Amino acid sequence: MTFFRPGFRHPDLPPNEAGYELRDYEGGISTLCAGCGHDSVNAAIIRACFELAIEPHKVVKLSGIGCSSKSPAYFLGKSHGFNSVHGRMPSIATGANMANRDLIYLGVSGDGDTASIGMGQFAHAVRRNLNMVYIVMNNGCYGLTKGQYSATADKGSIGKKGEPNQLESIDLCEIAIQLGAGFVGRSFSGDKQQLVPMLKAALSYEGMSFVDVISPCVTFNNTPGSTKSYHWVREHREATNTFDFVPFRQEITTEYAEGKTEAVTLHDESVIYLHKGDGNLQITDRRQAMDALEEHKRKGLILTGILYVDPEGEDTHVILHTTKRALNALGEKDLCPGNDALADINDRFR
Amino acid sequence: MTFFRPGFRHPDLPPNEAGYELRDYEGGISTLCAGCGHDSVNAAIIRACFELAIEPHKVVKLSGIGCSSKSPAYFLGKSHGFNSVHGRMPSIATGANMANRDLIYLGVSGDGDTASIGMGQFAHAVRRNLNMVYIVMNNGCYGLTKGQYSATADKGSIGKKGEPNQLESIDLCEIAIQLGAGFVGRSFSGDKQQLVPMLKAALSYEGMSFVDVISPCVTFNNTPGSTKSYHWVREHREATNTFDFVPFRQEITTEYAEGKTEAVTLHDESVIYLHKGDGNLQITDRRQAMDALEEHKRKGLILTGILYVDPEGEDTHVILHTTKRALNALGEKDLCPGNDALADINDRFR
Amino acid sequence: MKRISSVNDCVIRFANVNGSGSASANNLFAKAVFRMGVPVSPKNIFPSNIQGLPTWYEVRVNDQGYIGRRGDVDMVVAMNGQTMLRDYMDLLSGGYFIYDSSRQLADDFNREDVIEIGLPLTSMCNGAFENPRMRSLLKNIIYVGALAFLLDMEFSVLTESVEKQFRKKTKLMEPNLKALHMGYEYAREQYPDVCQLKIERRDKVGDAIMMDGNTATGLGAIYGGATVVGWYPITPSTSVIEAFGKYADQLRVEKETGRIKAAIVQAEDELAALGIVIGATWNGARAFTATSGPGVSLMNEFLGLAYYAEIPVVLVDVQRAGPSTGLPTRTQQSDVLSCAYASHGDTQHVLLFPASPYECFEMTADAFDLADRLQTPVIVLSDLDLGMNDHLSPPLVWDDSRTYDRGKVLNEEQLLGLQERWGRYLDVDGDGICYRTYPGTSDKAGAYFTRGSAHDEYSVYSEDAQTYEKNMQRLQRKMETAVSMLPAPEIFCENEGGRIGVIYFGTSSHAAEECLDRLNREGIPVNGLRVRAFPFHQQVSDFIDRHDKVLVLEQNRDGQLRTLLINECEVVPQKLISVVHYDGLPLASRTVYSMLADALQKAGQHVSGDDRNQGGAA
Amino acid sequence: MKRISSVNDCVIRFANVNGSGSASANNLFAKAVFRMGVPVSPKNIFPSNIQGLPTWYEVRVNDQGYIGRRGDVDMVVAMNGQTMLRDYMDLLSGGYFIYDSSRQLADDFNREDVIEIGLPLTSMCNGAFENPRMRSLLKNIIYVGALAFLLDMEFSVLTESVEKQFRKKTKLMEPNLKALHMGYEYAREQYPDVCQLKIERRDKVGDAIMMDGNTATGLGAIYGGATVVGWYPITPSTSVIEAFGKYADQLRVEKETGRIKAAIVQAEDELAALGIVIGATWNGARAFTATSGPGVSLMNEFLGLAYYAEIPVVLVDVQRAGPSTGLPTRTQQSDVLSCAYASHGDTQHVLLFPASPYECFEMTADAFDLADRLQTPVIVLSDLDLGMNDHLSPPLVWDDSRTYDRGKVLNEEQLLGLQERWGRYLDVDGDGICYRTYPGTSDKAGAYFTRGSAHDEYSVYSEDAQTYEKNMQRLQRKMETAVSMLPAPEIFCENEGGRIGVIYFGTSSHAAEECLDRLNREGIPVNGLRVRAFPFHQQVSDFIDRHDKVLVLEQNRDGQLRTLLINECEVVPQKLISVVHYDGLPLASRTVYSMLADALQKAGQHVSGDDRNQGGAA
Ligand SMILES: Cc1ncc(C[n+]2csc(CCOP(=O)(O)OP(=O)(O)O)c2C)c(N)n1
Ligand SMILES: Cc1ncc(C[n+]2csc(CCOP(=O)(O)OP(=O)(O)O)c2C)c(N)n1
Ligand code: SF4
Ligand code: SF4
Ligand SMILES: [Mg+2]
Ligand SMILES: [Mg+2]
Repeated sequence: MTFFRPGFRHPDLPPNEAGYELRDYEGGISTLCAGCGHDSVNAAIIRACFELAIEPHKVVKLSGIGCSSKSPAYFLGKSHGFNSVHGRMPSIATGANMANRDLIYLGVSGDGDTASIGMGQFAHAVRRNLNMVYIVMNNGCYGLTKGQYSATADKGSIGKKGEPNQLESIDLCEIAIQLGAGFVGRSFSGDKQQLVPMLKAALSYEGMSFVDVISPCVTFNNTPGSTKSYHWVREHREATNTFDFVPFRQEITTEYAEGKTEAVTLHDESVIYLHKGDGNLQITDRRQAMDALEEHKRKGLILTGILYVDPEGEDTHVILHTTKRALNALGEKDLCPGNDALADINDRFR
Repeated sequence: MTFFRPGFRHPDLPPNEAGYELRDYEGGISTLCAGCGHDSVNAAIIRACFELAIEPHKVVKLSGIGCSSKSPAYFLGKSHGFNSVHGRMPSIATGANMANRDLIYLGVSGDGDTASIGMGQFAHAVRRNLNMVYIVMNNGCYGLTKGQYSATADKGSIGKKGEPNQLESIDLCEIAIQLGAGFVGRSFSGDKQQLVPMLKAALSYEGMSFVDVISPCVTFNNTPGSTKSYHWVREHREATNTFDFVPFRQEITTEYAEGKTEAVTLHDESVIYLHKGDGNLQITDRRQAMDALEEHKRKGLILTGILYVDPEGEDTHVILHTTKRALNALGEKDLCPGNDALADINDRFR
Repeated sequence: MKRISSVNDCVIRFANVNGSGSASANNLFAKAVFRMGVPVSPKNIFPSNIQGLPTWYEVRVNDQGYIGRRGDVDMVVAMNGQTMLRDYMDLLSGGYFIYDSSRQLADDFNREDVIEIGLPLTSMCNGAFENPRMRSLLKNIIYVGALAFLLDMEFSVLTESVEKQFRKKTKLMEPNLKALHMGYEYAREQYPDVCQLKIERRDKVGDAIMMDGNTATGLGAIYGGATVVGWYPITPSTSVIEAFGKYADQLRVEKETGRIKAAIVQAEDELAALGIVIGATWNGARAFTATSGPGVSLMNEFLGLAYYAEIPVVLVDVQRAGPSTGLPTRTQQSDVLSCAYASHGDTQHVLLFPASPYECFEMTADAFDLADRLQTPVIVLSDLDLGMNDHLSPPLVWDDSRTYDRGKVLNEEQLLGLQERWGRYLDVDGDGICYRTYPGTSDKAGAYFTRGSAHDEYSVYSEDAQTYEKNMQRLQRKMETAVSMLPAPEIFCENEGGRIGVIYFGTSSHAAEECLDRLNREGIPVNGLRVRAFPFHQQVSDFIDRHDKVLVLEQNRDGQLRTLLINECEVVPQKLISVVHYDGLPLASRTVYSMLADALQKAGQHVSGDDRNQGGAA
Repeated sequence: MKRISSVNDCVIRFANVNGSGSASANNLFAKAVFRMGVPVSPKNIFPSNIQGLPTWYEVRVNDQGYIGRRGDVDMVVAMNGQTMLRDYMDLLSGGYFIYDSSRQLADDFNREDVIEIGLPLTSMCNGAFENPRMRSLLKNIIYVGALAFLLDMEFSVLTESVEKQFRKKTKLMEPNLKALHMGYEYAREQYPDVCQLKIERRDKVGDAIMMDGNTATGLGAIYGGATVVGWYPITPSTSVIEAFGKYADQLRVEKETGRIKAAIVQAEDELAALGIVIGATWNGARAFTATSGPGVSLMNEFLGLAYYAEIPVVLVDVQRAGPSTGLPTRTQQSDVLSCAYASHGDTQHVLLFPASPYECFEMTADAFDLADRLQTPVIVLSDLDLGMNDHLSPPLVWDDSRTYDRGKVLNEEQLLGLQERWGRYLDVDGDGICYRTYPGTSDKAGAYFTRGSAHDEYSVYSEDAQTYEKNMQRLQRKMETAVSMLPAPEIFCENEGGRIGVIYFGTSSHAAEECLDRLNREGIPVNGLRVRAFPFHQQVSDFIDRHDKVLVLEQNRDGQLRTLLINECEVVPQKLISVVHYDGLPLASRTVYSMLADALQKAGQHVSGDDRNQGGAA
């Protein structure tokens, strides 16, 4: 149990633009193991929501089952949350989003929850480009059921039981890019510098924002032979880019040198400024993104950063051509055609 | 109902090396619509098995639910078959294969059966590189339930009901390559010249051989606006390569010019000879394969041919380190440790 | 030979090949009978494939309004070579055999007691029409024309029907009219005075409509205010969603933008379909899904979640013959048990049993109120026969003063006005139903964390034994509350001193009630009750109590409704006699009569009537 | 103050924080009691998380061999600050409260009727050991040492246990021994003659073993010849597969190659897990899966397929508290109904109810024969209490002359020798069970096409109504055949003239039988029957018939076994009185006694005994 909340808590931080304090974004006391990566991700979520000045009750938290899926209980205590069943968060999120397009949907899942039992739902929520943030807290194992390898465990990685994993791993970012997610990023629970702005960008994107956060399981998969341990990830990650995220309301204060920085403007006029390193990955190009992921994997490296953004992507509501009003706000007047219309219909069946 | 069997039936074809005639590989009379692409694929399967001189009862046919999944009833009447439930063929195939590694497992599925309800099972059978041939008869729609778009329907493609499909399509070959299938190919039901040798190579490969066959649904999705119609596919396909498949028992008779032909030797010593065109795709390279698929898609073309082969791939049994003997052939002697061993175990619990 | 002779009382079976366009021609015929004011009931008995296999369409014409299947055939229109001999053999003695005489009948067609009526359909078509596809379609129209003559129908009703149908496709109207005439003329010339079956205009259908149950269900969802649909195609439920979609496109369009006030999501499978519904209703929309048996099996886990986390769900199960894939295009009532107790652990679900399109509409619309009020899944148990066949039904009605009852939902103002701390699972009213809030309601109050794991009254995770138990008891209480909200059973007939009752539901009702009429007419006092919902109303127990024996008629092997009755009404099992029929065909009154007679005999009630249908009396 | 005083009859509860290594120390204690020849029964009551939440370990010591939970506590070892006060309050009057006196007790620990025994564990550990992780682990060992003194146990049994445990990790042995001694010495110095609970050597366990049910189940699968496993992790079933895997690594290794004669596939979910089993058994291997409630819900569709296509399945359901995610680490018997009738359509499944590790082993091994013989799913219904807690059990035995009964399978020779055409679903023996073949058998005969859709006797697709119905009737016949193959119920006691009976199954048996003993001792003649399988044996009906009233004791809310009994044995519901307990904790004899007493009173049987447990008599 982590009574201690990792990182950056500033007791005298001023309230954000919406008038909320940091603690308005906090949740219940975590019952995860002390040092669990998931708690750091939770802290980053709290921070990102605070900094974006999202009204806390305008967020809907959703999850499946697993240690990671418990997380939503530990952040945003003023938001409604739904801890559903194993692997089925995406469909719940789809329904919720269809019902009310005006809220922000934040799904948290685990690698077991998403890459195994939830593979189908994950793939199809991505394919529909559902407007949500989908975070996988990826520890390469099933924490809550005591450490079995998950489908994202790398081949040869060695967990607590000592037997190396024999199966190929699934790269959820690659799959997400391939299946049409509008925004795809990868980060590390131990890197709040990267994670917080990435989550802010993800929260601002309209469509499926998929974020795979490597989040070590200290109890079952933080061993020297594990490629999802703190140590390993720290040593083997490489950022595709560094970036600044500027929410639309905010004034742009930094000057960016021509040519060295690329701006990607999202639907809501927020901007991601990418500072190009030697990677030179064009993040609006699916093929480059997938190729870069494969390339790094071959070198034994973990590519992190924002991997792909489609600033033009259409979300499910656009695809389905649904009304812009929240469906759950419509009443009889809007929904019920009345008895006269029914009489007409009856006539057609005579 | 197709009483007529498409293509190449030679009444006086001599028996194959194993002594079987072509009709030993045939099945029941098809109840699919006249002209359905699936029937051509069935004919190609019959032909491939005949030409490879596989003993028909050494093949196990498996399927899910759909018009495509009915197909196994129409070929290989001397083989055991299992028409299971919707989307679950891969797990049945996994169990069957685990029970007896000595038979050949030939799974037939549809695009609905695989890319929607079966997505999870498909992904994981592929990831385990299960030793089987997995054929998707891909018509971009749900034939048996009367033509709804499936997840492989291309965005903008127009089926019988006239409304264009709004969602991005899933490219099963790309997913298969990404998830670790050892052999991946794409073909067209209307092209037996390509399909028959591709199936022969797939049948000879040890590991997951995934073959996506575009197989038009004449009743619901053969419209002018459909990208899975006979007409469209004929006009828009491009072969990555042409190839010869030489089963291991067969003498090599052709001389191949140095540099222009590449040989890929499979586990059983069969060889695929690839004749390079301008594509120059290295079929043992995942990245090239995925990139070529994306490239063609962008151009509005359908890339066909053998897309990827990993001649080294390890199948599930190798990964699990199971005995080389068929598990279903083991009896008490092999399986039951006897009462003395049990007495020892009891002792450990005192 | 005695020819079958009747007025407005016959069964005509059409034997065709599927994919040949026959169903719409046959429906044209049935519709014409209906338009002549005569009760009629068509049953489409089709195969699980798309093209080329045998399919039958059975039309019962019955003046007295008995619209169940009858079970035997007076006339067959035998258009399918594969089944022709069997169709011939199945005819009642004195019946009429209509066939395509372009080819001669084989020698085994040698019954003496059958009237053979040959129509050279192929030759006629080939002579009259060019387009090969049209030729095969119009063959069907020709025989409809011939029937009109043979049965002495008002020909104008048919021509008007065709005109109506092709109003917008005038190119097709002309050949269809021509084909109708050809058939009529040919029969008039060749077969005057041959057929003694007649259909005469009556005024027996009143303002009834002829609609399939699935259309009515889809409309019920429109009127009930459903906005989110998660679904996955499966016969025989697909047309529920198609109907919803069609009417949403007509009636739910936002004028200014052309956008739709509904989101219909074709899910990747049934698990996701129900997940979408749960997510949507939890978030304050009305949502539903429709499926059939295999889908229900896949939805088990989510149904348990919805029960335990108390989330409204409307699920339409259009039953087909199980188990497993079973007979996908045949009807059954065999998901009763699996729906009532779906999912592991202690669960129970509300079931509604519509018996007509009218009730499909009404119960579906009501299901949304019920689900919202009870905060639990409500399953509408329809079936293939009801869902996919046209039924004579009272017209659909909507009370325009009706408002949606969203149950116990608190808004921000109400939350802030509360005297006590709000608890999502706090039973303040003692009826087992608690107050919920929608996401986004307020940043000051009302947020809670929904879960399928155990929770206390404030929806906080809890492993406390008493907390768990108390919550489970409340859920039980909620089901008791449910009873009072559910539609009461319908007593069909109750004789003073009748010792024996019959209980039935859904599509078993037509045959049951026809047989009850007959039994009572024959002086055998048998009473009937139609169950309309589960958990059962007190009246159901009372009915059972009042009788010495009760026959339970249903369309499944294991007597599933009977199991529910025994278990939930605490009835002595021996008192309930199972009368089951489960071969996948719509229940036929002829069969039911003989099954009931047998059962009555066993129950000690002498039955004299013979088990054959006589002149439409049964 | 009266101190509780007893010999070999007490309940000691350990209250810890999970993830702190306490369970193995507590188990060391329980094992030591067992090794002193005294019956003992530990219950681990743990939370659904990995680290940091309250966990309890309750050890009942009972000379008379009553190994169910008792339900109240004589001594508590209170190591968890979060629950300490509650643990203190829950003690019986005259009980003993052991705590870490490194910190002082707060003021509210003010009971006059409790003996407080402080052990300065933290200080002692800090003084004696360096390594911080070791310190916290060894705290647990110190209190075990202290208990040894307080309870007057043979200290050598403990030291030997530690030596045995750390045989291969000698580095750890020494500090553990040291800690044991420290505890023992401290108690001897500070608390001589304080505790009047004693544990003395006896010879009451014979050759029994102490094993958890899941290990026994895993071994049953090894001995039963399972070679293919499809599974997905879920508490509390995971350890079944872990046990199978562990013993496969030991006992199923191919000497020459080091390869394993088994394939254990961790599936992507429960649907796939069962699919793997079905594929494997269809292909002639023995295969099984283990899961818990949520898994069973997900397996519904496949269970229907296996029933209808007649494919052997062995499914172990280690039940936990439902519905939905429920209480994942608490026990219940609430999947009875959902397993018995799993899936849509008319289905029924064979259930086995083990009540001890011995039976877990035996019934699992037998399940493979049964599934092969019946060609249908066989579900072993264990539960968390049985599966994950150590139980005193007769040693496992295997008859080396036993061969696997693979049921009706034809090989090539047999096929070719047949006089008549072979049909996969042809009931030649009249018992509803047909002959099957494995894939690859022959190129001349025996191939067939398996399907979940309707089929004729030759496994050809058929939509014929009679064919369908006949097949469904045969499946019903098969279930009747099953009864004779299933384990008969066990009569626990039967008094001449006893009017009242109690029926129970699985882990309800311990408490039930303890209470039956007590009632009978008190002169109240109550009879007991333990059900071991479904569909029920005739003896079950007979037992019910013989009694005026029968109480059905089970661990679920809705009386699910009772439902099955009423429905399948056609019993008058009023005759069966539901006695249910479902709070997730293992059934306690104290609770059961008072529930039974209440029920007996209602059933018209006067009970004089008070409902509190007295000196271990109950
Ligand atoms: C249907 C179902 N199957 C299995 C389980 C058991 N289960 C709980 S959590 C979990 C895996 C969690 O792994 P992951 O999603 O990676 O989360 P982590 O605990 O590693 O954060 C499993 C298998 C379940 N609750 N429900
Ligand atoms: C669980 C379940 N859901 C739905 C169905 C209905 N169903 C039958 S076939 C099919 C789709 C088939 O599409 P596809 O796999 O593409 O095969 P095709 O008919 O196009 O060859 C569906 C949804 C079913 N049989 N089972
Ligand atoms: S078990 Fe692993 S994933 Fe779960 S809380 Fe502990 S460290 Fe985190
Ligand atoms: S409906 Fe389409 S897929 Fe099915 S058999 Fe006909 S043509 Fe083939
Ligand atoms: Mg994980
Ligand atoms: Mg398809």
